[in-house]
Amino acid sequence: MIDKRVASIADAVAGVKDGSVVLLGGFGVVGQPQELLGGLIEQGARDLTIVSNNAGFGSPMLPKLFALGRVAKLICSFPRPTPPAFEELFKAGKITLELVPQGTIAERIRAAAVGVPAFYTPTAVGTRLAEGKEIREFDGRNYVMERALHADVALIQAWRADRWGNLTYRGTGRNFNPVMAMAASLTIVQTRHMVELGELDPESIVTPGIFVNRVVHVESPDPPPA
Amino acid sequence: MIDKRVASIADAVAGVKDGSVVLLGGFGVVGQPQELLGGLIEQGARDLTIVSNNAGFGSPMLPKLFALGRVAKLICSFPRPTPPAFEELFKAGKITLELVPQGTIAERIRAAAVGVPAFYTPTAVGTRLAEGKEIREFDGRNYVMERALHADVALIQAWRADRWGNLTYRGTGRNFNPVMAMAASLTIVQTRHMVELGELDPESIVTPGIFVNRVVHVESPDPPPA
Amino acid sequence: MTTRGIDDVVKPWDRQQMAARLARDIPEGWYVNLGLGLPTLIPDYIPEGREVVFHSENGVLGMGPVPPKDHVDTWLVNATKQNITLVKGASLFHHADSFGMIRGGHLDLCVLGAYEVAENGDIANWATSQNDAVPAVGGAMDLSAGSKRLWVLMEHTTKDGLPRIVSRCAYPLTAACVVKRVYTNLAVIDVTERGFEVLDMAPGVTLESLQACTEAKLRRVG
Amino acid sequence: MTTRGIDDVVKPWDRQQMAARLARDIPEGWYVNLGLGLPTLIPDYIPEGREVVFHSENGVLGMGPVPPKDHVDTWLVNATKQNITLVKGASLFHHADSFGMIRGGHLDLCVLGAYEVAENGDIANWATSQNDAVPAVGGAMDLSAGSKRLWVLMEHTTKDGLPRIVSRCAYPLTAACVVKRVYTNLAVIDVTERGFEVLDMAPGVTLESLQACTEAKLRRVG
Repeated sequence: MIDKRVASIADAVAGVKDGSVVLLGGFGVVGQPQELLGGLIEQGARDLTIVSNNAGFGSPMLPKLFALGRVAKLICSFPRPTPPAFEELFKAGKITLELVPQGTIAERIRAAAVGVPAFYTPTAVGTRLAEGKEIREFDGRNYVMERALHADVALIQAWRADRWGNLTYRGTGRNFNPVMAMAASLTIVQTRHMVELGELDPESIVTPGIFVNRVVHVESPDPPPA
Repeated sequence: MIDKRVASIADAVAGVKDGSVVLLGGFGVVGQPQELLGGLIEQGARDLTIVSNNAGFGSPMLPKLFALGRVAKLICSFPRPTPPAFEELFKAGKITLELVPQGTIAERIRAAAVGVPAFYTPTAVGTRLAEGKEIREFDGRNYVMERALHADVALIQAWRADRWGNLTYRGTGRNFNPVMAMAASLTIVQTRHMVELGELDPESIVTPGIFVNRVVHVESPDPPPA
Repeated sequence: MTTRGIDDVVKPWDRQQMAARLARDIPEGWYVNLGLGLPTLIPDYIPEGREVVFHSENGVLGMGPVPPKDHVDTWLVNATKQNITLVKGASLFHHADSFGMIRGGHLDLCVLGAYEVAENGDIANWATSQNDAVPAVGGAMDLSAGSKRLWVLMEHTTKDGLPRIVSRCAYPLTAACVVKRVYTNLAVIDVTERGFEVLDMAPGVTLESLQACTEAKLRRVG
Repeated sequence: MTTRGIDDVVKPWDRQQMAARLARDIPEGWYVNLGLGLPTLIPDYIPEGREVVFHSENGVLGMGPVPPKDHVDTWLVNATKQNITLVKGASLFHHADSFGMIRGGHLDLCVLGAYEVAENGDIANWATSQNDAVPAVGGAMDLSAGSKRLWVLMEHTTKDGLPRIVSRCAYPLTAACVVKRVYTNLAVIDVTERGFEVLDMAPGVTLESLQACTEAKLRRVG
């Protein structure tokens, strides 16, 4: 029997190695898997590269991970408002920030997921975020070449999941989660609801279980009002 | 009021120009919009480039379009079994066949839809389908550069639609339809069921209406048993 | 009628009037993304019954108004991370699909704030220097490069009265040659191959007074 | 025991036995795509209770058996365009997502038929000459290039007895250096950096007799 369910947060994040590239789902705190982040803090892996749209403002857990000095690099589109924990490390030169346009992050992650090593995009052409990158003209317009962004681990917040790892999301909690879920060697999911195999409508599954390695059931609270 | 519904097949396919590149949904006949194809036959546009996974074997309409001499080129992955109408034109040199691996067709169409002019893929490297194309090495492996495949028109078979053009599909009738629906200047949909705005679950809409220009309600029959 | 100084009898549009002026020009059926700040006021001024579909880059088409405080679904936020509602016909999708929509030119309009707009359509709206403490770009570059048309909604000058409509941007660019129109508290200005063309001005504003607080050359049309 | 000629006492595996021999080696939990022809027999030989998830490139994970004739949903077909069923846990998706799965290396296994397999792992399975009347490739190149492992299931020789396991493919390639293992009616053969290594042989087949109908060099291991 295929059973990707694990009993605890500790089991879910077991084995994350030092130096891992970690994709962190969520847009702000909506869809950000707090309990898995808490598990990662406990678990102890260091020298991490975190890929997250934001730097953790309003997040109970991400600033803690920064404050503990566990993150070497953040790949991010919008690290504002900036949590003090990140800002201090950044100003002290103790953390690297790779600033990437939001759509380019999403597409680089998807590219990794679908076996595309590189693609061209019009985003950032003529700006300092394209400096040093290959520019190429197609049909009279310039484009930047961007590379696939592969990861070791993805931390995902789902709404419903079954034992095969099929997932659905809720509202804008979807955001980066389905894209990131496809792109990591080890995709770890916390789900608000665990359902029986066959309960999810095949037409409405957003992330097919093939992309998922571990699922843990966490009755996490709703995001706070914003 | 946004209302993309049109009253007839003729209205749906009105204005398709000679020389158009036409994306045709469907895998075999499942999800292939027969009535729109019939409308295109009536409508009269010539010198068409058809992008379709198959060459119309078992299809009531696609071979007719070939037989009428209306198609200059077929972009296709698997033109077998080959309908006689296509085979005769092909052997007589009266139609061009661009053979493209199935996943590469899908990804080239998606690239056009999402503003990516070109991407690299491992598919077809070292084969004759990569001959004459740019090969480039990333991290020790060779990849072919493929270009976005833009289109003037997409003909789509949906299961449910609303007046904004939001769509769902049925079973494997989904196939190329959602990808093609995103990539054409004029996306024309035939739907089995027309529903009120708000009836489709926002979480389960597969094609958001932004990609759709016209929707016609056709109570087409189910695909034949295969 | 004599020409007067801009501080004299001019009645600049206020923030609400700026949003309303722009909203007037959005036709039914457009798919529209609104940036942070001023642009978020626009939906309030779309006339009742005119269907305009608002996109939020975090995966929503058909964004509706802010919910009443006792009916908030906190799983629904917009790009500014405010709670939102969905209108009938709304759809939800993931970030790669959402930015595919943006980059692929499917949005009829994006309205962004800016620090500067140049006469060739360059926009600078994400960084005020080459060495911001913690820089942030979000989706601004994708939206600028990808939308069918980009309109900028901003104050005509800085708080210190320095021009923001310029011959060449001094701040780091968000995208080159993309702005089609600028709505300010003083005027509506098209970006054309011939340079800036003034379409409309707030009450009391003259071309001369407008030019006086604009670094780039302006022309009046129509 | 003496070495005998291959036509002598050999009992080649029949088509069902070939499929069963391969099915034995698919562990629980693998995601598997099966090509046209022989590979479609495999699901019948997955032991009861062993969960293997079958992928169909037209947008299905969790493909089940052919339905009884009076319970056919004609909107469900596999890559061969046969009507199928869905198992519990199945999911449906579009072609770009489906081939993303394939190209991105998410399938544990793809099993294809072939005309030829070469000792460097090259596979030729889509065209028998450089000028087929109407050539067709389908998803074979994507599946060959993208899957974590590619196994080939085919007759050991052509109907005329010509070898198909060769030092270098004569037919046009589907993909280079990708085949990991070949299952034939005579043997199970790994493709390794040291060349072809024979893992198993049908009853009565000897390495010598196998080599006699194989163009490439074989080694016995284990």
